[in-house]
Amino acid sequence: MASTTQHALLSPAELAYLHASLSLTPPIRPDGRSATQFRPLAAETGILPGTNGSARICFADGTEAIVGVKAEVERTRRGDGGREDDGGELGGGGGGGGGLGSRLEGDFVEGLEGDFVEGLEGTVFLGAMLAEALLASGEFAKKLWINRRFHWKLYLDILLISPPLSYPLPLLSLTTHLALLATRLPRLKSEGDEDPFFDDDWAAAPYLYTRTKDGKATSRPPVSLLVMAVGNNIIFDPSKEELAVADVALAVSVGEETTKTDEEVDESSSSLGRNLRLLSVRTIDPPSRLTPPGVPNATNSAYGAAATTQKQPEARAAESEAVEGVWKAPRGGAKALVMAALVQKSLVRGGVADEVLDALDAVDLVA
Amino acid sequence: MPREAEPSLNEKQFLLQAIQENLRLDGREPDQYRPLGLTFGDEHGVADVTLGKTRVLARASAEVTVPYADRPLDGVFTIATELSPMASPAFEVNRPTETEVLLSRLLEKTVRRSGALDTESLCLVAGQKCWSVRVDVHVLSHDGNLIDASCFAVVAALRHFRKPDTSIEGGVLTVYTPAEREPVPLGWLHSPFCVTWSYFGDEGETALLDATRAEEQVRVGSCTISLNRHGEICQIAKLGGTPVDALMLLQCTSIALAKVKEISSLLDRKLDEDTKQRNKGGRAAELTAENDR
Amino acid sequence: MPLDTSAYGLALLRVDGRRWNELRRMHAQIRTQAAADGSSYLEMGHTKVMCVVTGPSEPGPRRGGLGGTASGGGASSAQSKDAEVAVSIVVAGFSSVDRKRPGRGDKRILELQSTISSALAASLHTHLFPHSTISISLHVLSQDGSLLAALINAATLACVDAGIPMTDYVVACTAGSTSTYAANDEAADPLLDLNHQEEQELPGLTVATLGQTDRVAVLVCESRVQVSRLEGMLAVGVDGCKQVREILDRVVRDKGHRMLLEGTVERGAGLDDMEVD
Amino acid sequence: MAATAPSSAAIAIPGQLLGPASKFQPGPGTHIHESNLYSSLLGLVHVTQPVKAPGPVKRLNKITPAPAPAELPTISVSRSAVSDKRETLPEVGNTVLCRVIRITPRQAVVAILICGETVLDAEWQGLIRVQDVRATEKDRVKIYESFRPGDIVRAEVISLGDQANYYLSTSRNELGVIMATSEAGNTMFPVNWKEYRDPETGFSEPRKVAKPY
Amino acid sequence: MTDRRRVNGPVGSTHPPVFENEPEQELGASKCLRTRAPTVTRKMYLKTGVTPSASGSAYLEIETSGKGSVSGLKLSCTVHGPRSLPRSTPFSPHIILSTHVKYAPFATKQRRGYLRDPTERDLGSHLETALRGAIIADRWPKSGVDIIISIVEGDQDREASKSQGGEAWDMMNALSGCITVASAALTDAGIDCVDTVAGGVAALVRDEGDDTTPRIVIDPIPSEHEQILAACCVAYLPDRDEITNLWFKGDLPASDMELYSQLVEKGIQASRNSNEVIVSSLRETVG
Repeated sequence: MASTTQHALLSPAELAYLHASLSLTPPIRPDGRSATQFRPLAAETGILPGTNGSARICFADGTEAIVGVKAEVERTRRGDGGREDDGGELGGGGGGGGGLGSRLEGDFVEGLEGDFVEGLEGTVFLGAMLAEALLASGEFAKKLWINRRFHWKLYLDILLISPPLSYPLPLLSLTTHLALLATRLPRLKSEGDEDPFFDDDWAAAPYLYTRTKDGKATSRPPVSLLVMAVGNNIIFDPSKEELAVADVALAVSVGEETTKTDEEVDESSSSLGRNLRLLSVRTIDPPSRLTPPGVPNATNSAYGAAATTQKQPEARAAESEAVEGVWKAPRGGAKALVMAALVQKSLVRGGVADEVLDALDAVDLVA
Repeated sequence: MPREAEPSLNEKQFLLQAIQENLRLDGREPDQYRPLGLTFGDEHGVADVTLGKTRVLARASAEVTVPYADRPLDGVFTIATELSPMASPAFEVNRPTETEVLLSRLLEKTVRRSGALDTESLCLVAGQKCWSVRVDVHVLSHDGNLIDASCFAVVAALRHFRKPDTSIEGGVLTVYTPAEREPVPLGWLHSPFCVTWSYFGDEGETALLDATRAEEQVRVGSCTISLNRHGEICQIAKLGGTPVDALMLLQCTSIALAKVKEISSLLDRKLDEDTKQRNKGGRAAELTAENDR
Repeated sequence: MPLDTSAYGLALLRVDGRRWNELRRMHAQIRTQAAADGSSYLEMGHTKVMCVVTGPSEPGPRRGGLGGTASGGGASSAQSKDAEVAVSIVVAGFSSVDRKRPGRGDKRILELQSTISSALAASLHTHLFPHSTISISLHVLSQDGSLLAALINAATLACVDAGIPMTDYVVACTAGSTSTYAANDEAADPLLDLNHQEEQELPGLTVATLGQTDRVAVLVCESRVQVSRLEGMLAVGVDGCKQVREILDRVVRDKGHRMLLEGTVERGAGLDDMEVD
Repeated sequence: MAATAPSSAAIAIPGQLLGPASKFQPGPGTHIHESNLYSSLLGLVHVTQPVKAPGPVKRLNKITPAPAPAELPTISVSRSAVSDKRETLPEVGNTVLCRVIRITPRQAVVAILICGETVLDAEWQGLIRVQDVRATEKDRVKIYESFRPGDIVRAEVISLGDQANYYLSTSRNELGVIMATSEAGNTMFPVNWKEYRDPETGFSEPRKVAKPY
Repeated sequence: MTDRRRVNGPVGSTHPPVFENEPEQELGASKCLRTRAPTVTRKMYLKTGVTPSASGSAYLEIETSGKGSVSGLKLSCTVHGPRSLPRSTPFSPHIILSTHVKYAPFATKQRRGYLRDPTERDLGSHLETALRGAIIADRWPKSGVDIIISIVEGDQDREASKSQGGEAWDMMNALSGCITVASAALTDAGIDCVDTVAGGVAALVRDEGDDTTPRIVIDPIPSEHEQILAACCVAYLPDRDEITNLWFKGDLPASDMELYSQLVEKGIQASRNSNEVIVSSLRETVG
């Protein structure tokens, strides 16, 4: 599991302190951010001319990822039951609606504790999460359609360059987003269902996500946000330490409503904020469940409490009620209302999702 | 993971001191090989090479398969190396050690990529049928310089090997048994051999040929040069280690060329002897058979 | 696609318009990543690699899978009196023209890892860090020939950035010869810094030297070539390494100078300073 | 669902409310959530009344902790009715029976076979370090004079130990080797606190002998 | 990576047979429409203790709906442990949960390989999240428990073509079943849980025909509906009223959060239904 591979090494006392300070209103985060603030990031696109699209994002805490997109033409399998008019397939998942050819390089062995299989499990989870959001609306697959016999097959290779200092989902999602925005496919010159051939002129290649004349994207790929709840607070983009005391953590994928015409873009984005769509929600197993519990003074023999000798073989470490200020790993899940609040908060107009998309808009798109 | 036993500090010191004084434990000259022995098996394509206490067995075999889709006109040629715990406790089955990876890469580069075997001659029906030649290298005993011994064994095995004769008539491929038609040798272009230098001293100023296991454990670097007797370099691999002066490397190369010529003629001689022996045996057997009748 | 060597004979210009002894554009950066102990980014022409160094640190749990680390040093690190140099190389699927599915346990990659580990271990002062590991993680973003050379240079830069003491830079470049092994013409010119196309068509080798010296740490030749051609190629390669060292040194000094100006480090304090003066 | 005072033989399933934490003490198979006791296992509910005033009926040979401030009945859920399979883990304070697997000068490695009354399904590994073999003259203890591979040892768990081993101790009279085989292969009998004797050959071998009950 | 330990079938993909529709089914009837009320789940059968050699086990079968060509879900789950961890694992104060979900090679229309594919791994990690919230991990220090689920038969309409990406939605049903069956098996193994967790699925569907307003149904079968707009799978602890795993997928406008809340609410309802089955099945075993 992704979360178990990156324990934050914190003592029960540190966990209790962190939990308490994050539960305050307003929460006090270790890095001084506000609850809804993202980490500052540096981003660039089009760094690799050898790819169809590429992007690199570097968060201020030093985590860094590079995404490269490669497209290949593939023959559409016929007789698959009416796939012809359904358009392109993303990646080569066998059969159904198109699996994703997205591969996550879970390199950085030193960051992924435990054996390799564990690391793999985590990357599968992350990869599936990113793919799910992309494919949620059928729009994306349609973009890859060439003609009735051929479609584009898109490979997204995600390279996590830095050790995973924090849960890598937001980083990977944002980088993927930018890389896809910068992706261009060669212009089709052939017509109809003949074998496709393409324009050699790269400058003429249209973007996968179409743009207006002034270079603004009219539609955009989704982004996945990481949200967590501590006490009564909802905190965005938690760091690894913050995640270690989370009561519940969700990955929320948000897409933007496709805007139809150029005029509409300006109007809607300026006045009303974006028309967001909820594409997927996944629960992230909070690593807090695997943290070591603290021992209250009352039962700590080092502080004068008599150690209880237990004769019964089955008497487990005595069940005790929560003591204020003593860390106890959370059990059970989260209330449905809390979950709903997390999703609601990520989607609210002019909220975090808007801010993130605005910030990404500001990135100069070069391909 | 089992480890190879390290030489003790005293042993190390002794060995290095001796090398510095231009002495080797077995009394060889710096550029002298240990006695190189080669015997062929009863079957064609089995070569058993001994180099001092190092012993390597290589066996070539061939079968008909489908060629790779991207190379329809070429046959398949693979070299499989296996370092079993028999050779050294540091080797484990199914887990390639660094030594094994480097050895198999070197053999690959020396024999396969240099085009020693004419893979096009292995093609039977373009895109459909071809010979797959495979050499299995088994290290039976490891006392240093595996690379040179293995390479020699591979080349010897391949040159000794005979594959069944075939013919194509009207699109029908026939593979003849040895009784029907005499098996034929492989299409062979040139014979590359590896020569491995080991370097000693802080600046790698002492170079020795054919290091024993003990010498290998205390060396600071090595360089394997693959050449054929026509003076063509097939591959050079000095994969890290203490830097060595460029001029010295050039010197090493020219000595290596001389060594390769020696090894090459040794192989030719051995092959000749073997052929004669077989012919004699073959004739004699036929004669006795006739006499019986 | 046979390379048009006749064109070279006429104008003495190579396919990409360079002279025989010209390096491609080389661009490098150090300290590219805040989170790492040392990091670098290096471009040699269109070959682009990134390197992140972690350590020297306590050795992590051994990974079960093969090919993760290559133990370093000509001398075996079993006694762990020296730091282990663990190198891992990730070749991005999008790095070459046709997308390749990156396979783990590829022997070529394992060989590269082992080579880089062993080359650096000889230059780094690993005896200062017993029982520890220096992990070097290399990412290949784009390939256009001279991959091993680029990887070695990037790893050296990142180690400098990480402040690991070393004897000198380990610098590498490739050298080739203008005609194939079959043509036995003595007039063949040596070439410096091969790109992908030249690497495919012409004999060539990768040389890594220790700084400005003539001492060769790595010499890898993977193509058939006349033995007489070796000397010329080696000479050009060693000379190229000297040029590369100049470039890398410039990068380090510039960065150090900038850090001094920005006040990130104080003059006379810290390892970076030594390289600045 | 459940009443505040569940009848003794009621079936509990995980998550079932058993009663308020103010009225009961949590026993095995229960957990506390928001000041209430809930079951955490499938099984039968047992309510054990506290032992009334464990006064000076018998002389205490050991300092025991003061009982919980207000003696409450203990509520527990036992799985014995559901299946015979009972997974238990060795715990600090448990007496266990184990077999010595191998010895080194510093420690004896044992496999824990029985924990309390339960035969364990899974194999847990324990370690008796040289300083935990006996209570006195710890520095004179030699492992090979205390244990041999194959011996059956009664020991007490003193720590959950490291990743692989539980730490065990035999530093009480009633702990130590309870069954031993001689070098000749015969079962031996204890003769004193540090010797076992082979009935056939008559040779004695040194052991850390457990005092028979 | 090829599997070298087994004798594999011929290389290359095999295609499942696609039969032509029978003439009378050609129109309309080829789609089997949902006959259950939107709030009714399919019947299920659950039994614990089916594998004697395991510490705990359970078997779950979900009724096939209507037509014979739609196979129901059949799952079997075994729990092994708590048992000691391999020596290389670092000290853990908790029980270490590992979940494996594997489709039998013949479980789905497309034959599955022996090695776990990404879908199965993904299911495994969802399941792990769902169960990790339910168990009391600190009761079993230094130990591990393996939960192995094999999906003996997947929930798939043999006749439906690969239209509408049914497989992606099938995963939700499979996950819900996995959670339910694993919960029962865990309880059977005697591993402390805060509650019996159970899975439930609800979907926002658009049906064929005149009625075009989407409606929410629980326990959906993808082939019974024209289009699934969104679906969510919930792992729910009924006594604590808490969710341990929530997986939502689809396309909903952000302005309509009400719809999302309803969907989750219905998912919880479905999960309550499954939970009742667990509870009654468990009670039977004690009696």
